[in-house]
Amino acid sequence: MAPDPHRSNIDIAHLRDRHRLMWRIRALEQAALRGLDDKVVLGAIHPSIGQEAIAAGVVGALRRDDILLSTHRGHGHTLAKGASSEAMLRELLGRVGGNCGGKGGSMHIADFEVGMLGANGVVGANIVIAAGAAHAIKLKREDKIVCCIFGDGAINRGPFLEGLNWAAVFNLPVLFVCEDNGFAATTRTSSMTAGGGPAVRARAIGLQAEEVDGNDVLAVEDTAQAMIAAIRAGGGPRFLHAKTYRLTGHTGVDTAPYRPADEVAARKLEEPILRAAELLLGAGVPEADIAADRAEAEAEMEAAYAAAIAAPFPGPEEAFRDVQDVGSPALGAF
Amino acid sequence: MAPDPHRSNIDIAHLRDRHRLMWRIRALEQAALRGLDDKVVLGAIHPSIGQEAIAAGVVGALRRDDILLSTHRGHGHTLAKGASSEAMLRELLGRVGGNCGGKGGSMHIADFEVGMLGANGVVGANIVIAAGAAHAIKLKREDKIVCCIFGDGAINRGPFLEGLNWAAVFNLPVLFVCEDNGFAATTRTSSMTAGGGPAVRARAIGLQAEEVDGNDVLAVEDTAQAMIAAIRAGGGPRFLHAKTYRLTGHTGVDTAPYRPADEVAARKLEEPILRAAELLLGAGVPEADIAADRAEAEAEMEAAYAAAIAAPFPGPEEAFRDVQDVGSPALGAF
Amino acid sequence: MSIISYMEAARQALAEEMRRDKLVWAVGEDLGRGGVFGQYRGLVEEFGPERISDAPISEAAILGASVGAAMMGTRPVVEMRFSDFALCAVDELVNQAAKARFMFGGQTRVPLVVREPIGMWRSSAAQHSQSLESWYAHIPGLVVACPSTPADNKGMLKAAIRCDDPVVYMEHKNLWPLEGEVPEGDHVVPFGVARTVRPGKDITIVSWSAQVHVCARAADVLAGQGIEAELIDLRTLWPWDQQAVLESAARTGRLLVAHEAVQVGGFGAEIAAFVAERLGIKVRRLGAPRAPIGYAPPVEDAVRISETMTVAAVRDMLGK
Amino acid sequence: MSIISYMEAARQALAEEMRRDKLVWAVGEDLGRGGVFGQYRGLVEEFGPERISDAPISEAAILGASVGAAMMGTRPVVEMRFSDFALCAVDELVNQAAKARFMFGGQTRVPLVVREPIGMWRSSAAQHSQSLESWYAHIPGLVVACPSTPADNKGMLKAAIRCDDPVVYMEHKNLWPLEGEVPEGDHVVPFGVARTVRPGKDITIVSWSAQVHVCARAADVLAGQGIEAELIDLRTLWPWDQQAVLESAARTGRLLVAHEAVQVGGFGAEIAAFVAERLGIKVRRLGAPRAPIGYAPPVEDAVRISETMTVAAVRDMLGK
Ligand SMILES: Cc1ncc(C[n+]2csc(CCOP(=O)(O)OP(=O)(O)O)c2C)c(N)n1
Ligand SMILES: Cc1ncc(C[n+]2csc(CCOP(=O)(O)OP(=O)(O)O)c2C)c(N)n1
Ligand SMILES: [Mg+2]
Ligand SMILES: [Mg+2]
Repeated sequence: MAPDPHRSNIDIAHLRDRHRLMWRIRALEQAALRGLDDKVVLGAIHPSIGQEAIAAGVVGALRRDDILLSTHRGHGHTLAKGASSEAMLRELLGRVGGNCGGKGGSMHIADFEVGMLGANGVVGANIVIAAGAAHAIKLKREDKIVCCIFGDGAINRGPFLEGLNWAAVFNLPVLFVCEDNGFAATTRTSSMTAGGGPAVRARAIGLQAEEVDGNDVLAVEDTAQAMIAAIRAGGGPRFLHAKTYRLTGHTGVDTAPYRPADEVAARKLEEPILRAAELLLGAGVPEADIAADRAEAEAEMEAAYAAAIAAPFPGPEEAFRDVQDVGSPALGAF
Repeated sequence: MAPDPHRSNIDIAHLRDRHRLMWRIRALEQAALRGLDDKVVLGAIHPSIGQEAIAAGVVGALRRDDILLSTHRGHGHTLAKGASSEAMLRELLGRVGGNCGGKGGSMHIADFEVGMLGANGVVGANIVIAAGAAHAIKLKREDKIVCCIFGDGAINRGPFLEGLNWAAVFNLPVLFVCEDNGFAATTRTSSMTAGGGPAVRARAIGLQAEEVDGNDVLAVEDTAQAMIAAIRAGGGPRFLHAKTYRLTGHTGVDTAPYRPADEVAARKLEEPILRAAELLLGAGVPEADIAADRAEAEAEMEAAYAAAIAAPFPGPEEAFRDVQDVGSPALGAF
Repeated sequence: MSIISYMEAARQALAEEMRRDKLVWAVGEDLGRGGVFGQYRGLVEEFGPERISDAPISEAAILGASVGAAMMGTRPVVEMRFSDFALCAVDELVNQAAKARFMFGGQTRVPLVVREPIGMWRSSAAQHSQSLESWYAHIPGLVVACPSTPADNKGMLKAAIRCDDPVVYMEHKNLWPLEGEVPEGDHVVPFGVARTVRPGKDITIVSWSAQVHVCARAADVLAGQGIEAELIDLRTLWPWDQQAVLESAARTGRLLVAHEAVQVGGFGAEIAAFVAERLGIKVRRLGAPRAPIGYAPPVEDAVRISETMTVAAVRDMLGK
Repeated sequence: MSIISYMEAARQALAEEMRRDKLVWAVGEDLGRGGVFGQYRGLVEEFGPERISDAPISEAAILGASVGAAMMGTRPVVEMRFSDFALCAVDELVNQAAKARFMFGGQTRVPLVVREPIGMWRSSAAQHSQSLESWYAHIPGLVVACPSTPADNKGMLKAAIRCDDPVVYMEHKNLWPLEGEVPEGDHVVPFGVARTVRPGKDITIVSWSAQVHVCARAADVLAGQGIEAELIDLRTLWPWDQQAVLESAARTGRLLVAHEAVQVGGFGAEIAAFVAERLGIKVRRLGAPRAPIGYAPPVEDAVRISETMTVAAVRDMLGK
């Protein structure tokens, strides 16, 4: 795909930065997939390869003290929000030093230090939780905002309606982002979703909503930026529908036989890192620099992966820690 | 309110019939409220006084073998669908011969003989159940349709989204009717509902939707009739938003101090039975005939109430009947 | 000491905690008009609609949003109206609230109180009468409280609001008007400490919530028959006072657990099994048959655990 | 007899029932591509997408619509993917499916099967590993089935589909690949009849689902130590075979109930209490600690009930 002609005045340094981040996300997930082959990542992995522009763009528009909630496909969002790649890989391998001490794994990755309040193993569950996080911000009169990312499959679950209505009724500072990769597991979401889609539904619930090319990192970031500014100014919740495509299977072990190879091949040509690279090239950034971004990212994840493998597993006593204070099994109360 | 000038060609006999039905509904509920005073109706009663045109209009457009599902405020719908007033009052009094043998009461009133699949004590729960009833009709290639009535408060619950999407995705024969009386218990629904309202939400989920004056029984019936014809022809689900006003409190014991008396007084002038009566009068029906409709209805309910009071309570063995076949407590399996 | 109702006790507890801690807020349907039973009456006037917040009929959002708000440092008191409606928000409570702290490796806490009124209440039938306390006692991460008196409803609600764990707080709908003495001042009842309602040497009866009062009446009857039953009000099901129950049961040599909830899979099974495992004494449970709750009074009453049944069970265990 | 897997057994059961009865249909996410574990593979090819129906990610609608479809005379087989996600549809199952027949006074039946795969399965962590069978056993109106072998997964799924009551059908995710002999022909296993896995005279061990296999291995170990444990696979938790358990426990004089689910409030409590009430013999339960399930293998394993723990519990009960 040719560089967007309207993008004559892009900020090259910034795009370069997003390009690097997208490579870091991809390399992290490639390391995770290798972990599956190496049988060190044991639980399910949902890669976001091909969807990195949404993580990089949306999170790029957030402040560090803003709050992010994500889905089962949340590695990119988490890394973009500022989590350490090594801690993340440790978590995926269930090791000491993982963000959740190895107790959550991929589907529960979270880093409260950087405002990342968690992936979630239940589709759509974070939509209401995010509304509530924003509710607390409003009650506490803070100027943070909450960003909640979910998939196109989540818009058919009740919490989508309940959470959006909640955010609108209470005029809460939250940006909902529907990361629309066309699929819910092995099912094309279009086959199971009626009506005009995520943004139309959001508008019907009273939210201002926009659609964006989710493979265009700058477009995502610009749109998110504008929406976030409005939210931070007290304008209430906003909704961003970002279209993308999942280049891998649903999980690390899914070969995705349910979709034609040529569809995937065609979509590969539109993937966000390639597009960012073409823009950079077009703007005169040397090919070697672009390749260096990738190489650096891969080296970082290689090292993080090695460190994760070398890290010990948590001991069995962790099974009883952080269950609860009152009647905790750690206190012999079972 | 003056008779509608566009209604020069109304079918007087039919309107008379609806007028009678509306009086039967009102008289039934007045008997139920008396039952509260007399301490023979023990559970909660949610009267639909002032909302009778929706029951009479929508159900008037249904065939007897069509299916109806309702809410906690379902007496009118149930009676309109063809249930016996005496069986209903027996049910409200928890007596033998009640539609559910006295085991359900007001919030679970149902008459499967006439295709009335139940009120429901859980707001919004019947929306998905109705979609499923329609799903069965489609699977069985029958030409019945399902009608599901719910309140304006129900549109904020997840099943609203999930049930409407389901019906649209599977192109099911179901008419959803939002009976909008402006309140959810003591709360004005407008204060807790964002966006353009029920019909806008339904459209966003891909359903054709219309709004109607829910206090105009003929308008309700005409609109429902047209929608049902389209549904029966295979056109998929439709959505009807009918606006009305609850003249009583939320329950039989709620005095509704949360709304101004003049608001209620104003709305009383627009209530559906009065409006039907004015139309009839305007069309030359003698006042005595109109009064007779009321008197007959009241006499019917008086007799039914007396019969219900005279009926015995079910015995304690009913507590164990119809729980389940496998491992039934009636079989000593507890 | 002052004499107030079970409902008023909870109302005072909430008001006092809201005065003490600005981060405490309550949310649920109709709260601005006092809540469905009046247990929030007058509070919006003092605390305003942000802290005594109405909610749409969106149980999943009410509970789910409270999880988010709790993780962000506020302390929501969540009103579910009837415990039955909390079944519309089970993912939010069980998969989210109860597990967040653990699965995120201790990075967060979810200090919320979910008020779920339980029990049979004048012909409310199958969808408004359930007692599902044993469900939540089975879920790691949750605390389960079932107060039976005005004093406890004050002291335990305060403890629940101050607790850093998610608490399922089950008031019994039939107890709202019950009057009783409540200590003045900052009366807080610690979780996991049972209350001996009545001492006795012949048998230990364990109960909670409204059933405690039925058991107390049964104990009176038994006393008239020369049988001294020790009655223990468990107050909280998780944690539950294993020590008090074991000590009493070891002393009396017999244990009867009585609850309004369905007997099969009820929390009585846990207590009976626990004690039988450890003491090998006679144990017996009294719980509802495995049937939904009917509307007609005789049908409803058929699944109630009465004073007479309690007396008969005790006499039978004593071979009398 | 042929040797097939637990998964294939269920696949065959569903296919055979769908051939036998045109009103049987299955619905759930991804069924058209064989379901998330492959347990529906090939079925859409034979029965078409109307009867092997995909669904949106709408658990409340999947279950709720199935309630409506069941009341209207069809027999839905509802796939919930993981029992954990069924927590998004508890109102539909517990307030609606379980109660409709009763609260409508017997005017309807809700013949649906809810498939809820349970259990720990390779680092699936706190939201994909739960075993909540005791919850449903507590709910009047529901049948609860937990097959442990390929033969039972065929015969019990058939029984579930033919049952007029709503059945919560819990397959264990770790058992999918397990191979075993399955009788030819129309093999239907009646509900409420336990299976004696191994006879013995020294102690009765009761279990179900995947835990049966752990107990069987423990029994082997014990046999080598001269202890003959009688192992009973309960198969269904409601109804459960009280007679078989009482008979065996009366004979051996000792009862151990072992399950993967959390011990506190687990169904083991029901069985232990029930037997203790009636026989006054030694009872003991082995269930998970009251903690969510962690991701890292040592954390996950720490809450597993192992063969070693089972052996130790039995030896202890025998004073050895
Ligand atoms: C409530 C619930 N239902 C089903 C699942 C199983 N599941 C996990 S991911 C997924 C697909 C989600 O699709 P989408 O929301 O589009 O996100 P994507 O995977 O495409 O990022 C499904 C069905 C789940 N985790 N939670
Ligand atoms: C899930 C659920 N939440 C709350 C309630 C309590 N409740 C009963 S009726 C009602 C108001 C319903 O409002 P609406 O849907 O507009 O129907 P209306 O009563 O106005 O007919 C509420 C909140 C309930 N029955 N179910
Ligand atoms: Mg998707
Ligand atoms: Mg209303």
